[in-house]
Amino acid sequence: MALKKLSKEKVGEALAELSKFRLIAPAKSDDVVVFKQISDPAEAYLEYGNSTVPPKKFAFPQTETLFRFVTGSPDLTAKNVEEEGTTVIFGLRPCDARAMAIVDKLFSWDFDDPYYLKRRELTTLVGMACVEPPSVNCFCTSLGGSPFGTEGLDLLLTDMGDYYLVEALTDKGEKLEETLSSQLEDAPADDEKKAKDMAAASEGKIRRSINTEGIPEKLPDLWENGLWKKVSAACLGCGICTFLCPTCHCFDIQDEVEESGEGRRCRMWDSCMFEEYTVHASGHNPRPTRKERTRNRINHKYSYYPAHFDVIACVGCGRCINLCPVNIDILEILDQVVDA
Amino acid sequence: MVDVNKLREKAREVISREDVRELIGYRPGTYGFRARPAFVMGPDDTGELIFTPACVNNLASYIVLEEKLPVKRGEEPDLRKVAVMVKGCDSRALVQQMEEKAYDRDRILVLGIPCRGVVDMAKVQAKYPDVLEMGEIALEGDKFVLSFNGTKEEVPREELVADKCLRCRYPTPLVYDELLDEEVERFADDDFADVAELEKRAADDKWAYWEEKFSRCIRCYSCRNVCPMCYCEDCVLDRLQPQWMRRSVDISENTAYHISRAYHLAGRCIQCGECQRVCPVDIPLMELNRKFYKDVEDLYDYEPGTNVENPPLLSTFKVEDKEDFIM
Amino acid sequence: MNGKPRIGVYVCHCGTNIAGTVDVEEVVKFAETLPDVTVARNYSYMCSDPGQALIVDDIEKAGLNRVVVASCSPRMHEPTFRKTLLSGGLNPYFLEMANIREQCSWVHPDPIAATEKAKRLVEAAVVKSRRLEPLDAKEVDVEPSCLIIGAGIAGIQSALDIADAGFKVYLVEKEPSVGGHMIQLDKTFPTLDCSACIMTPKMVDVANHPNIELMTYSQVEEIGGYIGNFDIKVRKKSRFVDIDKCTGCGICAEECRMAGRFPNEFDENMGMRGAIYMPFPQAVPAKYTIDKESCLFLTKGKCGESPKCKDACQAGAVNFDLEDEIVEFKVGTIIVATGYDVFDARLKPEYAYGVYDNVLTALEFERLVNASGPTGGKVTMIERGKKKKKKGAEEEAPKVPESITFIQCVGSRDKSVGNEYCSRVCCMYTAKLAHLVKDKVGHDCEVTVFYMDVRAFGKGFEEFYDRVRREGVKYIRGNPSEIYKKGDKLIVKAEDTLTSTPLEHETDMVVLSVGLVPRRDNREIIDLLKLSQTSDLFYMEAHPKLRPVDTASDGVYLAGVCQGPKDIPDAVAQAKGAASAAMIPMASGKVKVEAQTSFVNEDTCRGCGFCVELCPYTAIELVEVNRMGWPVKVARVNEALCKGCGACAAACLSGSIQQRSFKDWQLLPQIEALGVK
Amino acid sequence: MAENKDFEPNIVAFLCNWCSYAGADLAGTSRITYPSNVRVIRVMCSGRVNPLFVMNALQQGADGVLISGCHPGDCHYMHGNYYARRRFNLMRNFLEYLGVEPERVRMSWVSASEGAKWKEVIEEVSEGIKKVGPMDQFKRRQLNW
Repeated sequence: MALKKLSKEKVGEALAELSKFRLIAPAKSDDVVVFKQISDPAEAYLEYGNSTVPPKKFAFPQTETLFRFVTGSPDLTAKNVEEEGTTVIFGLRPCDARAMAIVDKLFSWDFDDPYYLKRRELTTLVGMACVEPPSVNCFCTSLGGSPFGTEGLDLLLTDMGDYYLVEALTDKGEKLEETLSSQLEDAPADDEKKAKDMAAASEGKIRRSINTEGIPEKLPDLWENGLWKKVSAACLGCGICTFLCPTCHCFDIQDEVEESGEGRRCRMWDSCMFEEYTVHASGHNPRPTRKERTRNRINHKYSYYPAHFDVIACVGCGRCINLCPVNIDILEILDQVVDA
Repeated sequence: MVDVNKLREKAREVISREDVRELIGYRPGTYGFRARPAFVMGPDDTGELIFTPACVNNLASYIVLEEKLPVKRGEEPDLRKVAVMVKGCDSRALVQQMEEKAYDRDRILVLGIPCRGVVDMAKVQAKYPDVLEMGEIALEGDKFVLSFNGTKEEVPREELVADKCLRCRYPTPLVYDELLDEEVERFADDDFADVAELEKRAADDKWAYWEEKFSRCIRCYSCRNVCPMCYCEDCVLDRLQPQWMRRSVDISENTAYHISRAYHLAGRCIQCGECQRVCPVDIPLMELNRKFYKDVEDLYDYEPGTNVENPPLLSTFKVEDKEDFIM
Repeated sequence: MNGKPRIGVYVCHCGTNIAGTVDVEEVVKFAETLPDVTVARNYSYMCSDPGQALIVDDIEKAGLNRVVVASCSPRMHEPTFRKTLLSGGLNPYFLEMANIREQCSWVHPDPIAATEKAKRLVEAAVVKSRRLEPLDAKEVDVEPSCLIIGAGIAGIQSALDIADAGFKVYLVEKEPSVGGHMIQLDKTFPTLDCSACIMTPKMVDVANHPNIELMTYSQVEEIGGYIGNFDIKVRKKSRFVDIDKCTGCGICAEECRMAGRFPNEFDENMGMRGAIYMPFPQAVPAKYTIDKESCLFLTKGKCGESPKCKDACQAGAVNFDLEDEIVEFKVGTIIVATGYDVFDARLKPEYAYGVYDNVLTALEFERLVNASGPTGGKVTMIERGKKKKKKGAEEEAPKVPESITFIQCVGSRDKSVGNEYCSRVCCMYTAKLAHLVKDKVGHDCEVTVFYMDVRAFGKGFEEFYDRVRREGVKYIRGNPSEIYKKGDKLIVKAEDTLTSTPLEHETDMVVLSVGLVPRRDNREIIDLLKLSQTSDLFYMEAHPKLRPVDTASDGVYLAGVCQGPKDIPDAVAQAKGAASAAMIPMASGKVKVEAQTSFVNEDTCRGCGFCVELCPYTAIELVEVNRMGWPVKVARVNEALCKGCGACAAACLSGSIQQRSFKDWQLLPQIEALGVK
Repeated sequence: MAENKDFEPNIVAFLCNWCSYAGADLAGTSRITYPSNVRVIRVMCSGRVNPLFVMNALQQGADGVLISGCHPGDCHYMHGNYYARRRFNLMRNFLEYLGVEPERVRMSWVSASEGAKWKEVIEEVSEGIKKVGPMDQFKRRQLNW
């Protein structure tokens, strides 16, 4: 497929074109980069490293109404995701796109989640290759990803200086190229090779790594190992590592009911690091301390998920390392798993 | 400057005592300039302990974060002391915790660290984003000296120091069993100019300001969990009956969360700044806490975490308390 | 709780009081749509018998387990409808009322607005009623005994009344003798009864009454518990004299090496006593006491070869090994009758009290005119700090003052010393003392009174004041600004404000009519009983008009000047009032305690003590409990003490302490229902 | 916020049983009329009112909140109103700092004999809120329902 280019001068125009869809792009809120729906191309902030919060919430909202009801009445009004319309997530990083591909497996596993899958179907992912690894703690390459990875993406942009190199990866991507036909031009012939070199250079700059081989198989044997107590000692039990993880997908379902009887059933992010995550109605908690919870987080990503879906539920984005308030470092934990 | 050898020796002595169960201190982090909490269970664990301006965590939180699993039949609970290293600011958390009867004084053994300021790790990270291998930070005079990758750089103190240290009133711990360094006299004060500035804005403007911040909140509860004063067995904000605040993450519930959190710290927040430090989306939580702090000081001449004997602010009153706002 | 809610809603017309404005039919229709509402009705007068019968009938037939009455204020008919529920076999606390009369139909003349508001109020009541829980109104037994703190005239009167009624009384007095201030006085106004003559029989009575256990030279150290069941701990200070053996003969006092060396407190320090002493001859008990601060043997460990008092005592009562004794007992009620102090005249330096010997307080002057006082009742010029002359040395006859000047309102009605109040007794005791001067010193002695106003409000007061003026006492309206000495004379500088004439009044002696102030050791009792103070710092009564002898703590009553300045008959009247108030629970043997009390979820309480600190009734304490093997402190409510204000619930951060019927869980839905437009 | 002539604020009021609720009852007995937009929750003492109730009321739909108790020194429970005074002073200042106009969070002392004052209080509160307009930016139902 022929590569295209999008001149930086035309980015605004392209975004304006795309805003006929629900357009999600990285934007600054004070100094924090977050993905949000934009209506004005000027809001988009494309010179970013990576967003603090991954764009997963546009497939899997932090709070989502599943249906509405009135107590005592059998009638339900289900949410129609279709109403949200076609969505374009513009400029997400390859790791976050790959994470969506990984999470897709869960939501289409034993039961097809209509809300998630419909939203994914309506969404086109426009990636932005990492010419430089955004963080010193990036380790995507250890998990089979790459700063220029395309898994999960429909279109990949690469910053070539004055313009973005545009590569359509799927039918959806091609369709989007058509939408942007008046902003796109043909790319120079040697850009493909240039991009490959840039990818290799960027991969070479990734400094943190873990050899994951054998970890999924080994973890079950370490259930009672003393390492969990040690690595979790400093844990505060907050939701940073899980809420900011692009592959974490746990949710809770709650009814929010008014005194009038009107209510809605919602699904909302939950975190296995929260104490009440596993509390039973009886008060019993099978994961009573942060030790069990930390162990679960690592096992879920590196053991249970690969057991079911053949892929580790971690993309090496490094957010959990960067933002943990007490410097709990998943790579250090995995090193200890390897050494145990 | 704390002599690291002396520190480790003292730690070894303390953890060897029969009446001490655990010592909480600092050790180097896993990357960059970070330091992190260390949990020393025996004399052999003391070799990694450090104290540097990278030791930003308030370890007082861990005293109340401890998980008390059911004691097995026939066993006794381990009620030996926990030893903890605290800076001046952190020590106020201990004072406030004891004021609130969280534990008795003899349950802790406090190793006080007089402190002239710690770094704002976010500022360090921004300035040296590429440092991966362990770097070290020391405060020498009015400069931070950063050693990494075989080089040394000096950076003026004010460039990297945490904001809270610029208005620190209590550089020397207010409670301790032993001081690990010479006392540091008060070198700064707090005029709450930041709060006063925000107070002056128009109502709409203020709401818009906070709406922007609160809309970013992902309700990870790190601000609550890290707080040395947030240690209820069961936080009311987690409860479903009654449900003060819904789990939905939207501007209404987020705002309710932040009002509740800040109000629950009124007359209790000791200004360690941990909430704001840990917030992944940079919500200026201290601007909320500091509003209460300022009002509490102005209206009731009360400063939390300075005297174990102080009665809890909102459980007391003076007949002459201000009431010009009452109709 | 009590199964799924089945709510009956009853909208009252109250004739046209409600129905004239509120569309009651519409409110009923609306109520029918609310969740869990089983029946909704309207009726002309819900409080009438047929109205109440409607509810009872529905409870039985429709199986209601919650009742909402939308009618008048709950302050009016909540008790009525609670009884209705009870007669229908339902717990009375399953009632919720919506006030659609006082706070709706009577104040909002627009029928549409009033109806709309009535619906909201009904909805709020319905949502709250869904979460109501049954409550028990508990009763506690009352110990038939009373502790009375202070044995002045008020304490004595209360003690005698209660003891005469057949209840046990523990009367605790700090001083070695009962009697208080009244026994220090010479005559009483306006009848000029001899104070000692009317007081001593009562003092003897309390000592001999079979139902009264008198503890003098004793202090209450601890009070725990609540109405009906107070636990009391009293320290009986050692007198170093075995009072069972002491005969009160007084030989010990004569022999004491320190005899006459120490100022006698009873004489306002004007007379002298030894280390072993009886404060005054009519003391009850008539026993001697060794003051351990002044006794040579007790301070230095040595008193000559051996203590002379001990050697002299033929009864063998002096015993230096005696120790303080702690006694513990239970009472059902407590009366506080701790009295007052007189204003410290040094706080008015312009009057030079403490500077010039012949500036006296009225209480000092009271001792001076008293026949049992230091001068044997002779009013003479005084020389302070004069040591007792050696035996045999010739005494110079003291001079008798030719003129005496009284200054009223010293320390009363005076913002500059923080006492805004009138002490109520000074005008009349000044008149009495002025009369006594004329009577004892003679009519030649010139008596002048400086006053702001003369308040002669009581029975016989005005007549007495008039009599005294006719006796030649000169009243000058004006507040003196300064007292200074000129030669032998004192000069009182003032302005006669009736004639606007500045004057310098020459006199031999000045008597300051000092006011009554709260006892300087007031704090001790406040700490023991958590009493409140009014702004004048006297103890606060439960209601200034209707509960003048009660305190906010059930079972604790006030008598006498500790509650505020009053004269003897008023103090006696209040003492009798406090006695009868205390006898009510003792006579009935049981008291009902508040049902809408607070309680603690001990699983979530973190034991911070915020609630303990603020509870005005000391109803909450921290107790150690075992939480899965760990010792933890949690708050616990003594429901007999809790009055159900709920202030603790608002202070609790973890929501662990809640007030029954006003739980967060019950109030938040109300807020929600009212918040909706 | 712009003034809206048609806007009728919705006020949730917390009244202590002994003084303010009785005062409001007296206003009724005396047939003193006042705006109908105030809805009362009766508590035993103003000290029972958790300042977070204010937040909750604003979130649940109220445009303003009033807390009313006994005058200082008159509290049926001795000190409840003093505790309330401290808590509300702080909460009111804090909400103002967040951009909630102080007109919305009011406190008053109304005794059982002050039926006329109750009317004045309600009128003043109501007028004050009218001036600042509705507060929709925090209402739960308007934001996610």
